[in-house]
Amino acid sequence: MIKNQFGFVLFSVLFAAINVSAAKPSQAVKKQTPAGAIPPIENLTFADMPYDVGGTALLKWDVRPTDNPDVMYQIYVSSLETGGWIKADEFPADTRTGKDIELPFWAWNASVKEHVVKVELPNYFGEARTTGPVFNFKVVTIKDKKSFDSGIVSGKTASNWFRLDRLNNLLLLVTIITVFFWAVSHAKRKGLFIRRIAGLDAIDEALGRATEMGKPVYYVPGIGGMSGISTIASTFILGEVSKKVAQYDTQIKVPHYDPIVMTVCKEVVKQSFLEAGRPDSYRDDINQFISQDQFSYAASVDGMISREKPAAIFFMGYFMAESLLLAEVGATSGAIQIAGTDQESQLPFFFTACDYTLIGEELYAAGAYLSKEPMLMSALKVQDFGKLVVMVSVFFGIILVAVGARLHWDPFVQVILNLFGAY
Amino acid sequence: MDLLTHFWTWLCGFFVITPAWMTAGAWLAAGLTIFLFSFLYKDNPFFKAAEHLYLGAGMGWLLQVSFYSVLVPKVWEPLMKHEWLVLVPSLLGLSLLTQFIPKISWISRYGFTFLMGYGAGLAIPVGLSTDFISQISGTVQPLSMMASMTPWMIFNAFLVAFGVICVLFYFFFSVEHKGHMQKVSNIGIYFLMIYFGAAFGNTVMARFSLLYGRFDQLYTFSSSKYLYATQFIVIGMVVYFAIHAFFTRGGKEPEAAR
Amino acid sequence: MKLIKKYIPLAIVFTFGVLTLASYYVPHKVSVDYTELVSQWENIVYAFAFLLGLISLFYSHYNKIARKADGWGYSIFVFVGFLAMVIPAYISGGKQGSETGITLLGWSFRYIYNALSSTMFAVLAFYIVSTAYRSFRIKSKQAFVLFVAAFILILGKVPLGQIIWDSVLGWTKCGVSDVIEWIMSVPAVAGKRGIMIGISIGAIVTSFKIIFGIEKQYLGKD
Amino acid sequence: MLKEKLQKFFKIDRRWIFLLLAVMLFIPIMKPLGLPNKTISRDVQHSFDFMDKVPAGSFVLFSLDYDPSTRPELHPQAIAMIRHAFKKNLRVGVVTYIAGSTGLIAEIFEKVPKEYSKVYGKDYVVFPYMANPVAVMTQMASDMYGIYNKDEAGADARSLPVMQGIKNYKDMALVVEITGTAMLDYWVAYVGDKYHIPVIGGVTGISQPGYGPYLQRGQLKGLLGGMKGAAEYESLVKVPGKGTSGIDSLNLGHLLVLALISISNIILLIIKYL
Repeated sequence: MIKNQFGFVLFSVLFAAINVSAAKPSQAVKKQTPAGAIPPIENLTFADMPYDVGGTALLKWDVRPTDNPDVMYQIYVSSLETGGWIKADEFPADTRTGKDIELPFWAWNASVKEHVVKVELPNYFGEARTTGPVFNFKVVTIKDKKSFDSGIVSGKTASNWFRLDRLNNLLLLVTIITVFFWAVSHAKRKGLFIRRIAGLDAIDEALGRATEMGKPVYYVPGIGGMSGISTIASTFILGEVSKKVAQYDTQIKVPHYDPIVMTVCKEVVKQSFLEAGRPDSYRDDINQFISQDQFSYAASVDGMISREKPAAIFFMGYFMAESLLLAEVGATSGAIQIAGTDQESQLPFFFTACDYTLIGEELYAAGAYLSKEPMLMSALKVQDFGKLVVMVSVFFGIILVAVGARLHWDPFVQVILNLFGAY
Repeated sequence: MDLLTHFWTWLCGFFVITPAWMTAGAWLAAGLTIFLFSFLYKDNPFFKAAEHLYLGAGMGWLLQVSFYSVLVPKVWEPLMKHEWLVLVPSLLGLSLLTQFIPKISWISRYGFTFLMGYGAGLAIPVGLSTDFISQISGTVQPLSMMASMTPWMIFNAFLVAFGVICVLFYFFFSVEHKGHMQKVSNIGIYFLMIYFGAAFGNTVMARFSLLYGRFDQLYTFSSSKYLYATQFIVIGMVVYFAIHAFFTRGGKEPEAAR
Repeated sequence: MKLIKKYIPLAIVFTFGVLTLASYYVPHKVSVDYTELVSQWENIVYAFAFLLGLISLFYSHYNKIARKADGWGYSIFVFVGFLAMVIPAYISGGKQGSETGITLLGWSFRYIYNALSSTMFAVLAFYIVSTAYRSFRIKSKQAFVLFVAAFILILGKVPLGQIIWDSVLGWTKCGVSDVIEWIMSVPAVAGKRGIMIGISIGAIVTSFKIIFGIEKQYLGKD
Repeated sequence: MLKEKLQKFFKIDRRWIFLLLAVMLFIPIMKPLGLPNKTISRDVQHSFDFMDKVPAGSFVLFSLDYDPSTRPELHPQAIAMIRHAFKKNLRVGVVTYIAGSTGLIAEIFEKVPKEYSKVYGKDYVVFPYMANPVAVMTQMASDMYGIYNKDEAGADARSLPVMQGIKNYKDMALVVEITGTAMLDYWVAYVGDKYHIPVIGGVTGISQPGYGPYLQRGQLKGLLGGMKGAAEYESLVKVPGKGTSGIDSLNLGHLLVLALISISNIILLIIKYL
């Protein structure tokens, strides 16, 4: 783990170094020109836009001392050997330098000493024929209604194989994978601590009450598909809840939105009843399919809740606007309600309408907390590691950026911002 | 055969939407709207009917959507053009249906695993970039404008960063939240409370607008043009509840509202 | 048998997971084409998955009718509602509007499906009020913070609330819109961001578990 | 004694709350109250001023692209702006790129033209629904009859008096786009910026903040946001309508919520400390 962090730091330092060396002023020779005249465009070059699918060309040329807002640049492109010029762009001469290309420092030299213009060829020649053939480009300078042509440059664009600008993302990914495998391979039966999660302690209370009152328990897994993380977490919790339900000999009902989730949950509940030693109490209609339409699902489950008046309701998984539709009816029918979702927009409603709410990540942790399964516990440790990384980087990031900005170390601030940039 | 085509044209002609259809629609829509609203008073047969109708209509609508916007243009038409590659997802999709036959239900794993693999592969980089890296940079970035910021803005930027750290600490599961730890995670809870309260308050207006829209629709249907649909149905419901209450007066009232 | 029942499915997860993951870092045309193709496939597979739900629904309600279970009469409405959408869809060829106006499908969408779904959505307005009445009671310091944030947001969103604010707190020279703006962009953002970051890490870790076949509960047993 | 009574009130049957809310929201629908509307926001005022300055007899193109789901917010905006156009004796043309809005457009023109004794074909025209908005927008830049050779009723569009002298964007004074979709972005990017025709937008309250940059750079001459925008425009045109009643409803609804949560807290205090 330490090794990895060290590696990351090493990388950042390395990149910073590259940047510093790249940021040195380039040795462009400036020629003196008489006042009023426009010096010719120098060092006009063609380049392929790096790290893209192809079809975008980059034109670069040196910034001239005469570049002010009165002077306009026009970019022309042609697919023919001679003539056939199409105007692709027009802009004031004091804009569009290397700094305006949004790429991080390790992938791009953001120089203000040259103009850099992107030309998106598919806009003029259609998608199909823009990667491969050679295109011609020229830059026209316009001042006081007079125009000056540059020389013609040509080149072809290419489809690239790696998004170097997403390197920070990839490095983070590799770090997390490494930590993940380390944690998984060191998963142990005991010794991993996990803090108390308030909502989960209430499960026993809720189930006990249901048993006393002889009323059913509802478990609503939400409207997520099986590949949703909250739904996966929900099936784990369902496993633990139904185990306890089987032990207490209470009834449980699970209304479903997604048929695939239903088939998975059937297995989960069956298995739990088996583990609790009560396979005889398992019935196939514990899991019911309701509807795959959001609000008709909500209407139907509302109807069921208000008719059967369950003693306890669990809302665990992915919820959208139906969260309050369900939770308020549940509250009115007098059930103890325990909710958990990772949809931050719905949390306020569960929080106000339910007795206990698992907020965001607590839902993921709940499966581990209840089952004490070593694999789940170690995954939880990886998540804690991730949060630690965020806390540390926010803490140091904000201090360094503040200090840097205060002291006007612009390149330094840029380096830090680039490190946390999403491209 | 001739008779059949004749019948079909007649039938289609019947289904051209005329003002009479609109009036019928108004009665239907007003009825269904009021039946669903009646649940707010209490459960009743009309609500149950509307609820079940909705189940069917919702699934019917989705079937129509998946048929005309996926299966026809993306499976049927390519097959007609002999593009056999679409057979792969079709077979994966069909494999899901083996769920109903326990003996061969394992075949459905092929479809499941495809969905799961694709979903997981998609979730990782997107999660990393939008919810992870971008959120860090969103917290750090405001301060890069330090030179042009007022003290108040600087304070805000630090407050956000402080809040994020505290909230993240609240979600930290590996340490017991005791002593100073408890304090930090408590501050995190306060930030969460502000977010919850603000998000709740922010939604109220949108929900009211929706309800206003429904009421406005009902009001439109109450005009003479629609033969007073709303009034008749509302009065009908009130009469039903009155009669129902009268006949069940002796019995126990099941509704336990609070 | 174990190969085709277990290992090949796990290989499918791994393959598609890794390829899709890699396509994020590879800008090449090959990767773009792959993403397009597979997302289209996913669409198609989901369309079939929908049939799974449809059959389940029909099966359970057909059963109710056949067994004459409690309230079986209502189950008939499920089929009525279904046909009320599907037959017009067939007649109109899946189109809601034509040049002359709405089609039969447009009609049943507007007067049945839309009436039902927007009403169900609108019911939320009632529930949001009753929830507010029940839950915004200041029983602790945390509840107080929740209350204040909600109160200001509800007050400041409408003109009348803004007038009230100005007449009571106008002397502070601080408009309610400014306060709302501050709440939404400073403390609320911190709260939301904290939740989001936590969730994203959880999602990433779970996705790894799926791709590497550690998490395979969805396969069912054996 | 008082405490017990208050306790009872605390656990009031929530159906009373529902009834109260329903009444509060329904009253303004039947009769707009015209509760004080604080200020006219800058963007609405700009929209009004711009439309107000268009010389009489000019042609204004309305693109109404919203369906019943966003009707409560956008329909009043459309009605208020069309009223204003009629009041100023402008010629009105209506296009749409959303199938669901045809019925809503018909609803507007059943009622509004009569108030200003405007005649179909002479003062306004409604064109049929078209799919593929961007292609149509581009075509209309050169010759709009290439697409809209017939009006909605199937009559030859070129021969209608209202279309005299109108061939493309150059002949129009203003485009008004009212939508709950991204269509406004299209109008700004593909028409407003490219052919230098002013664009005014009407959008839902939720998407309103996103248009700040367009307004700042003058790519949008004005913007109406949500029910509030409609109410403000109505008060400028001086014809209270659904926007006014809508904002009345929202005002009352919000005050009800505030009153309820305040009351429940006051009761809580009394029970605790008395």
